[in-house]
Amino acid sequence: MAETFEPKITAFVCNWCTYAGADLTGTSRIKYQPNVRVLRLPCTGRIDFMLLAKAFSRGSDGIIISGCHPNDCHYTSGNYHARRRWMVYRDLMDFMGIDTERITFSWVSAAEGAKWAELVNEVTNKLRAMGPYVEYKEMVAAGVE
Amino acid sequence: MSDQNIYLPYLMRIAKITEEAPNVRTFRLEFVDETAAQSFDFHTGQFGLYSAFGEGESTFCIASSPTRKGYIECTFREVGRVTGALADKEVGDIVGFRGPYGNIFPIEQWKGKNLLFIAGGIALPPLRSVIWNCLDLRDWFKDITIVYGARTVADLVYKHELKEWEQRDDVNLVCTVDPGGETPDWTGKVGFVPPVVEKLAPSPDNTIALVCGPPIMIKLTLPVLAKLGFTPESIFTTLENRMKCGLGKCGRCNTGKTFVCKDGPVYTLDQLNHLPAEY
Amino acid sequence: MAETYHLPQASLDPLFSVILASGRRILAPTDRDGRSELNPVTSPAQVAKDYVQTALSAKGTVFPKVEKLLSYATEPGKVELTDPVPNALPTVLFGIRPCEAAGFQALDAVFNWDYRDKFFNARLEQLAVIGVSCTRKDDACFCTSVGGGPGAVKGSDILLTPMEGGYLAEVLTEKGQALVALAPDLFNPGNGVDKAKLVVDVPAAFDQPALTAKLPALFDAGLWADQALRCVGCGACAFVCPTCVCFDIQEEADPRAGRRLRIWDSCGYHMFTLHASGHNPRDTQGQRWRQRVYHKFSYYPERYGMLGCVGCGKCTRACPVDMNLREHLVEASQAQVKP
Amino acid sequence: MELREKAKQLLESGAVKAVLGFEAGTHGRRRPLFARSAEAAGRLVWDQGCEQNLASYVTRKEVKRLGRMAVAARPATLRALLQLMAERQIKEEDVLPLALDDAGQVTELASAQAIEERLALEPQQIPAKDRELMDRLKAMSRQERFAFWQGELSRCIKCYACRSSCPMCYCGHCTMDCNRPQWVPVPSHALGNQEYHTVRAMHLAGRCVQCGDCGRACPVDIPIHLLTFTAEESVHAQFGQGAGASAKLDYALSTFRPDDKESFIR
Repeated sequence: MAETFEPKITAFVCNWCTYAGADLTGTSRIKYQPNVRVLRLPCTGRIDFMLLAKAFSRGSDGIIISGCHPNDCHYTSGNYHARRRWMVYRDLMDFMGIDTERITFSWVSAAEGAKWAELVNEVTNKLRAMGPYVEYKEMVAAGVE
Repeated sequence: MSDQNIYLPYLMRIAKITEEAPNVRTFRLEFVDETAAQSFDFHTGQFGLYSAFGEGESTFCIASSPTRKGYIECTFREVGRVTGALADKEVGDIVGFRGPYGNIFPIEQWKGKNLLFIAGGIALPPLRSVIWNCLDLRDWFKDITIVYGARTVADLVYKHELKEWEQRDDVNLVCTVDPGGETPDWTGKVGFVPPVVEKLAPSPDNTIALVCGPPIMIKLTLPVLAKLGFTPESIFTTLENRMKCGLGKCGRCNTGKTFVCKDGPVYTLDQLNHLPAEY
Repeated sequence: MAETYHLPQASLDPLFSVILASGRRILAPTDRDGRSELNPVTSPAQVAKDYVQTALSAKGTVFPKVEKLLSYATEPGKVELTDPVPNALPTVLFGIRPCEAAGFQALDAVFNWDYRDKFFNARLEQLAVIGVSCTRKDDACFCTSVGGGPGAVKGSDILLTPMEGGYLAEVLTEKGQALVALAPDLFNPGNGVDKAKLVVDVPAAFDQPALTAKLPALFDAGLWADQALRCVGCGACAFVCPTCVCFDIQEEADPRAGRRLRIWDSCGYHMFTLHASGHNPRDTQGQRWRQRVYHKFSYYPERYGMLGCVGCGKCTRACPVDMNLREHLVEASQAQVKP
Repeated sequence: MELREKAKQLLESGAVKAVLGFEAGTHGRRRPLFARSAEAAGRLVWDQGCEQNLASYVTRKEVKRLGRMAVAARPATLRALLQLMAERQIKEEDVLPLALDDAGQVTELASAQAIEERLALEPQQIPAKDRELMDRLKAMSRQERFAFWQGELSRCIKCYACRSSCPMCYCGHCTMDCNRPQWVPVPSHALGNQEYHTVRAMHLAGRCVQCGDCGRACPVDIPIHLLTFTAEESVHAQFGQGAGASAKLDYALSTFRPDDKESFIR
């Protein structure tokens, strides 16, 4: 039997909406694919772009970033600030040739347990089709004599 | 002939951890490898690079005396990446050690002399190695005087040993804390180290002075010793410039034509007077 | 041991072929997008035609910018160390300039005084240098002021000096002889040419022994801080320098495994000497610039009996603010020592 | 008035302690000159070769010690000075920018407002050569772009000439120097270089005055300025503000508008 590739996905989620939403997915007994490792942070505003770089360099094939919908931030405006940062970050990453298709941004509220499951499934299927992020892994190993 | 990898550390097991002062710990380290333990030897004044695997290496003196076999000790304050990681270690954990490196205190040449130790704060550890070395060879020397100061009573390191030295009648220990650093039950002196030394007025005759402390303490103590009549050749100190290799190669500790890691860390004041003040 | 031959231009192609066939790689200056840099080549046609110097020095062949010193695996209560074998490829460096070739001896002095550095030695052992004398120079060059010259042989195993129809080839070491032995027929008997007439003239800019003698007295002179005012404190000069050897050791690890890497470092950085206490022995850029000059021109001679500078001028060319080493040394040479 | 004459006047009157401009250097290059006497002011030159953004010096401690300083300024230098004022790194009265026109005539710009007005006359443009390369890169496939940057960055030796030359890289303790934790690898291996240049470009987004000095400083000619240019253009295109436009500019990434438009968040 040929081994199918299973992507490793790191999800950075905010404590107040998406983490609670993902919790609801579980308590609602909605099943979704097990490829995602969830890291909880206080707010999307805290998700520094360096965390994403670290996730890729430690072997993630894809990344999910998710937090409260606009206007719903527990800290009023953390997600608005985050949104600006991601708008610039994506442009820069694209210019540097980083595969932004592997980075998914979304708003998942504490009530959207089903959306979380749907999001993870969709991202997992997409990354499974894309295959491992070989370029990045090769880069991580390069340049040491 | 193939060369050895000079950057490979010994593996050491932490045998004992002593909390000395806020954020200051002493590790007792034993060699994991028995043959290394047998062949290892050092002299007082030498130092090593201690590694916390995962974070890197940091330079401290060997704070124990070479007369105490089977282990080495180091005392460090938690200030950065490596010392922070070391501080998280527990008894039984493995750390790395490279050394011994550097020159030594020439205690054999001091036979028959009086010794005056002057230390401030976290700078007692390098002198502690010499002190125990000399106390274990007590009949080599005449009077032994130790002046030790810290900012506060809590910041004094080796509190148990200070007590031991205080109780010995062959050691004259003078402890002092900076004004405001005393506790209600403090029986030692209150005041900065330089004036305490000045008041104590140790005789320079046939005496070797060993000074180690923060730069400001050294800077203010040296004139006091000069006034008391100590010659630059009779005053010793130990430097600790930033180092990465300890082997005279990485270039960080370069001060004038010397490498602190090779030509130091022990210098006489006379030698320092001929070096640029880049330490 | 020098033996002199004539190497016809047409012999270069077969010489490259036999060197490659012997399992050695050839690194030579290439000209890509107007940048002169060392790259692996397979034929003389790929070698840059018209260069004074490459931007980076060849020191990376023996002292790479990132090099593994050790690795380890950890689990609770246990550490397993691995001593890496340096990946030292048999290499011929073709076409570097005599100044740069001389630089290897300055590196050797540091890496092998007292403790011997196995990583450096393994790489140096595998390296043979075919230098090419200079027929061009620029404003940054000052090899003749520091004991070298456009046709100096020190550090090369074979030195080629361009001449009519090919090269004057001086075979200087056993490594050089081993290369000749790969294809002795390519080398014709020498014909007594005057090398001095073939190379460019680089007049001496200052009296180095006099400068070295004077530096201790100039230590507290204001000129170092004045010169360094425009220095931005980057490490470009040190990193392109063929003799700058200062390094850092960095650790990279995850919870289960890690490695220690040796990387280039520079005395020009503020962090280079910064103590954990916050005290910095060389706190200003002037002090750090002075350290760079003194290390090369005062401490090196005292310690190793040689200069830590070969006069290649790479630092000057690399400097974003034109800190011209030669000019600054001339200024120091002319400075009055205060009694 | 011409630069030398103006500098002499300012120094002799005591209005400034130093005039920061350019002098002739090696190989026809121009290099910074800190003219502290009327005599030294005689060495000042001004021409197309005077490209460096001298604003990078005004935050350096050794330079600050010289006292109030006049700075010979190109438009990018003026933008950098305004941005430094906006970021509260210098005060209006710390420096006296001397704007020079093509004919070498000096205008003193004694206030932030004067700088802003002068800049309004100078349209900000990315040099044609850089624009051409940026367009060429954008036309490539993503994989080609990745290969391009990996090839370029493989030459990086992390000498930090880019950081040291940048007028906006004034941080006393740069992220790159922080090691608890060590986020960015220090070695200049492929990952270390990739992350360093990502961090630098991101930290300059909304702050880069597009002088291009980082790229000019690079000893191995990596067009590193295109990264900060791109981040800056992204800010400008999406949030409508450019670094160095005013001494009262809010940092684009520490503010927001509820209606910021994006198309990628689900």
